[in-house]
Amino acid sequence: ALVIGLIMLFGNPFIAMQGDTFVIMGSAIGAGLTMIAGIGPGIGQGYAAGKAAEAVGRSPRNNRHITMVMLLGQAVAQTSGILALVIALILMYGNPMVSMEGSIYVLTASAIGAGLSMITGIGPGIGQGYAAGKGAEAVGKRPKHKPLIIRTMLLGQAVAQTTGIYALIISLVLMFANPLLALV
Amino acid sequence: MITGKELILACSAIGAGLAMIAGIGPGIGQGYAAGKGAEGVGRQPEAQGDITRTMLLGAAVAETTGIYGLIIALILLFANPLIRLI
Amino acid sequence: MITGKELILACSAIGAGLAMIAGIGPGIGQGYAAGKGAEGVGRQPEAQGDITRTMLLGAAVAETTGIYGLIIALILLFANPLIRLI
Amino acid sequence: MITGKELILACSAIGAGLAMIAGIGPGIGQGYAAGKGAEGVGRQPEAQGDITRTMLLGAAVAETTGIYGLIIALILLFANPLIRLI
Amino acid sequence: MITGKELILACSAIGAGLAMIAGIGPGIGQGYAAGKGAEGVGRQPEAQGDITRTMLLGAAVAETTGIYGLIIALILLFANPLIRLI
Amino acid sequence: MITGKELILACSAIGAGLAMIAGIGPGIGQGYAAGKGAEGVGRQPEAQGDITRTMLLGAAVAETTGIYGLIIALILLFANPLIRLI
Amino acid sequence: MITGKELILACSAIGAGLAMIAGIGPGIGQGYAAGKGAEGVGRQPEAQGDITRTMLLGAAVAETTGIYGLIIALILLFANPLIRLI
Amino acid sequence: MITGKELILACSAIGAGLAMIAGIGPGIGQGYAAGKGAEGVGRQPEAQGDITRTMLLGAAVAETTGIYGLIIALILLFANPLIRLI
Amino acid sequence: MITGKELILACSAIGAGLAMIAGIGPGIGQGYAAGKGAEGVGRQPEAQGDITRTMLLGAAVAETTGIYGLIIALILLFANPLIRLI
Amino acid sequence: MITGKELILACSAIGAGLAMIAGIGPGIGQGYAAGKGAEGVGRQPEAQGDITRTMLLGAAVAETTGIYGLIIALILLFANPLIRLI
Ligand code: NA
Ligand code: NA
Ligand code: NA
Ligand code: NA
Ligand code: NA
Ligand code: NA
Ligand code: NA
Ligand code: NA
Ligand code: NA
Ligand code: NA
Repeated sequence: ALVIGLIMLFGNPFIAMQGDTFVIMGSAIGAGLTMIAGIGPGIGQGYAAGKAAEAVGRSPRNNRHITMVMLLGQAVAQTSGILALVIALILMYGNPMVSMEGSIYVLTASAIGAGLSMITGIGPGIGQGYAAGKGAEAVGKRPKHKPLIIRTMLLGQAVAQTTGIYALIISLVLMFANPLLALV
Repeated sequence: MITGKELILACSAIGAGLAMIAGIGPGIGQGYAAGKGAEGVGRQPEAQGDITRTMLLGAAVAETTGIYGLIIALILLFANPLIRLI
Repeated sequence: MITGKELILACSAIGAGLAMIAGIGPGIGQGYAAGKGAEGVGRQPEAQGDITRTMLLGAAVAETTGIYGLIIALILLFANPLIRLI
Repeated sequence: MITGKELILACSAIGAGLAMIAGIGPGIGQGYAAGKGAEGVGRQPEAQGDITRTMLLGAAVAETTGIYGLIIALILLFANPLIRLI
Repeated sequence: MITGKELILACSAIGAGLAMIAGIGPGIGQGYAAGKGAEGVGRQPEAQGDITRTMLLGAAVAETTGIYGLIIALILLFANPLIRLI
Repeated sequence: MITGKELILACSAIGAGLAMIAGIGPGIGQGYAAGKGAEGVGRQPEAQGDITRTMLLGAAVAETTGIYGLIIALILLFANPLIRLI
Repeated sequence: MITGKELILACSAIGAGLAMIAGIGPGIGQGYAAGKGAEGVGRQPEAQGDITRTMLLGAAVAETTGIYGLIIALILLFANPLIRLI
Repeated sequence: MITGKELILACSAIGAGLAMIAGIGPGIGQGYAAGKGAEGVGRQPEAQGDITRTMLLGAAVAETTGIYGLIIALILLFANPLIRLI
Repeated sequence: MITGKELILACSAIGAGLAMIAGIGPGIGQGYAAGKGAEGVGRQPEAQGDITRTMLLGAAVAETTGIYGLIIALILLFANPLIRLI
Repeated sequence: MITGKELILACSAIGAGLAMIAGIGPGIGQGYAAGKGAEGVGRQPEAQGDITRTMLLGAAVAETTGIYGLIIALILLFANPLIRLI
């Protein structure tokens, strides 16, 4: 149905225009799609906030340590949201595809694909936020092990980041080094 | 005849709607924080100030991606940079 | 014949529907807060005021992205800026 | 031949369906509150009134985004402002 | 040839299907309440009446957005207001 | 040539598929209830009857939105009211 | 040239795929029940029979919406009622 | 020129992909069971046999809807009944 | 001009992408098992062997639907049975 | 005019984007493992080595479906087998 829609849209004789227009259309949808990644950091950082609030209630004297770990973990969890925002801004303000030579259809679909790919950011956002919450909780319970807890949290968060990076790479390839264009 | 500019604006309306879906995240996350905050205040009423402050600070951080989505939607609607590219 | 303006308005209807999906988040999150609030009130009835206040404060924060989605939908439906750009 | 007005109305049907998806949120959240309420009542039967009241208050707050979705759907179906803009 | 009326009806079928997706929410939420209810009854068999009542009251509240979705779907299928606007 | 009636029937097939997605909810929710029921029966074997009854009662409530989705799908497939409106 | 019948059959293939997505629910829910069952059996090996029975009873209930989805998909593929309506 | 048969086959490819999405469910659910199994074995190593058996029995039940999705996908790809209906 | 074969191949590319989405499930589930495994090993280091074995056994079971999705995608890309049916 | 080859390549770009969405799973799951690891290390610092090793082993297993998605996307982009079939 999606493909039929694309054909009807792009192949419609009543719509006559130059090629760039299609690419820009795809970019508008792609920019919207990337932002969906924001679900992840939102859930994850909220979890961290809840766990930190709980931990502060249990050991108010560790307030500073807990808050510091929460913010550090949340900052890591933010990355996929920031990456999504950057891709959206590139699609809108620094679109490399508009002036590119090549099939407008491939370029248009690549703009949408670049947006779809970034949705992956939901995962690292939720997962890293969970780690941030557990880190804040653990530091509240045993502040003297703070360095160890933070190291484990950051190590685990780094592992959780990878699929988000994969998605970013695919998105950047689609926008800046599209191998499909050479195949037409 | 539909012009290209009009087609871009039509897709911008869909893109703006998609961007708002990001709001699911902060909604869930901040609600979790609210629940944990309420639980904590019930258990340690004397720490209410600290709990609420931590909850709100964490929730503020959790809001950002929802704001990003809103900004992208507003740009698509009110300051659409794409139609300048035609 | 479909004009470009009409296509923009048609896509605005879809964009408005998509924007409302953000409401999933506050619904889940505030429900979680409600559950934790009810649990807390059962355990510490004497802290009911503090618990309810914290729950409602946190729920208000969790509502915002749902409101953002509503605002974008209302703009698309009632004050569509896109059709002024044609 | 399909007119622009008819296209807008067709997309409004889809937009109305999309807007209802927001209802996932309150459904999950309020069900969580129901579960926590039932748990609490089992543990502290003497606090049943307080628990139920807090549960219902929180559930009412959690309902709002579902209502927003319903309102946008009803507007699209019964008071469509878009077709007045053609 | 496809007329506009037929396009609206076709999109109404899709809109009705989309509206039903809201049912995910009450399904998850009420199932959670069922689990908590069963757990509570096992722990405090003497409070079975109170637990079941609270569970069912909360589940009734959680059902609403699923009903909203059903109503919008039924309107689209049996009392479609859009085709009267052509 | 595709007629409007045929387009409505084609979209009804998609709408029926979409409506079934509601089944995710009861599946998750009732599975949660099943897990809590099994846990409870292990802990309080003497309350097995009460636990199972509450679990099944709650699961029956959680089934409804899945049934709504099934009914809408069956209507779209076997008693399609839309094609009578052409 | 594509006939209407062929379009209906094509959309039925997509509808059948969509209907299967309901299977996410029982998969998650029954897996939860499996985990709780394994946990319970580890804690109360003497109640293994009761735990397994309750787990399987609950899992059977949780399967239904997945079966509904399967049935709708099979109807769309093997006993398509829509093409008889053309 | 695209024939109807080719359109059905094209949509069958998409339908097969959609049907596989059901696999999200068993993946999450069985992973939960795996986690609970590992936890239980750590706590009661002497009950390892019973725990593993219950985990695998429950996981087998949770697999079914993933298999349903696979079967529908394989039917669409290798024994497509729709093209016989043209 | 687009031929039917080309349309099938284009839709196969989308179908292959959709089938991979199943991988969300094993990713979440196995990660849960990893977390429970790490927790268990910290608590009962002497049971590390049993815990790891149970975790990996359960994770292998949870992998299957992700593999199904991969297989369907590979079939669509490298051994497409649909284009032989034209 | 769009050529068939262009359509295949265009849909491959979308398919590559869809395949990456699988990465949501490992991201959530490994993050859960990271959290449990941090928790465990805080509780039993002396078991740090064992906890971290188990966490990383489990996380490696959880990564696979994300890698599958990446491989399919890379094949669609850099070694597209579909265009050789035209
Ligand atoms: Na990773
Ligand atoms: Na944030
Ligand atoms: Na908010
Ligand atoms: Na609300
Ligand atoms: Na409700
Ligand atoms: Na229900
Ligand atoms: Na069921
Ligand atoms: Na099953
Ligand atoms: Na499996
Ligand atoms: Na894996």
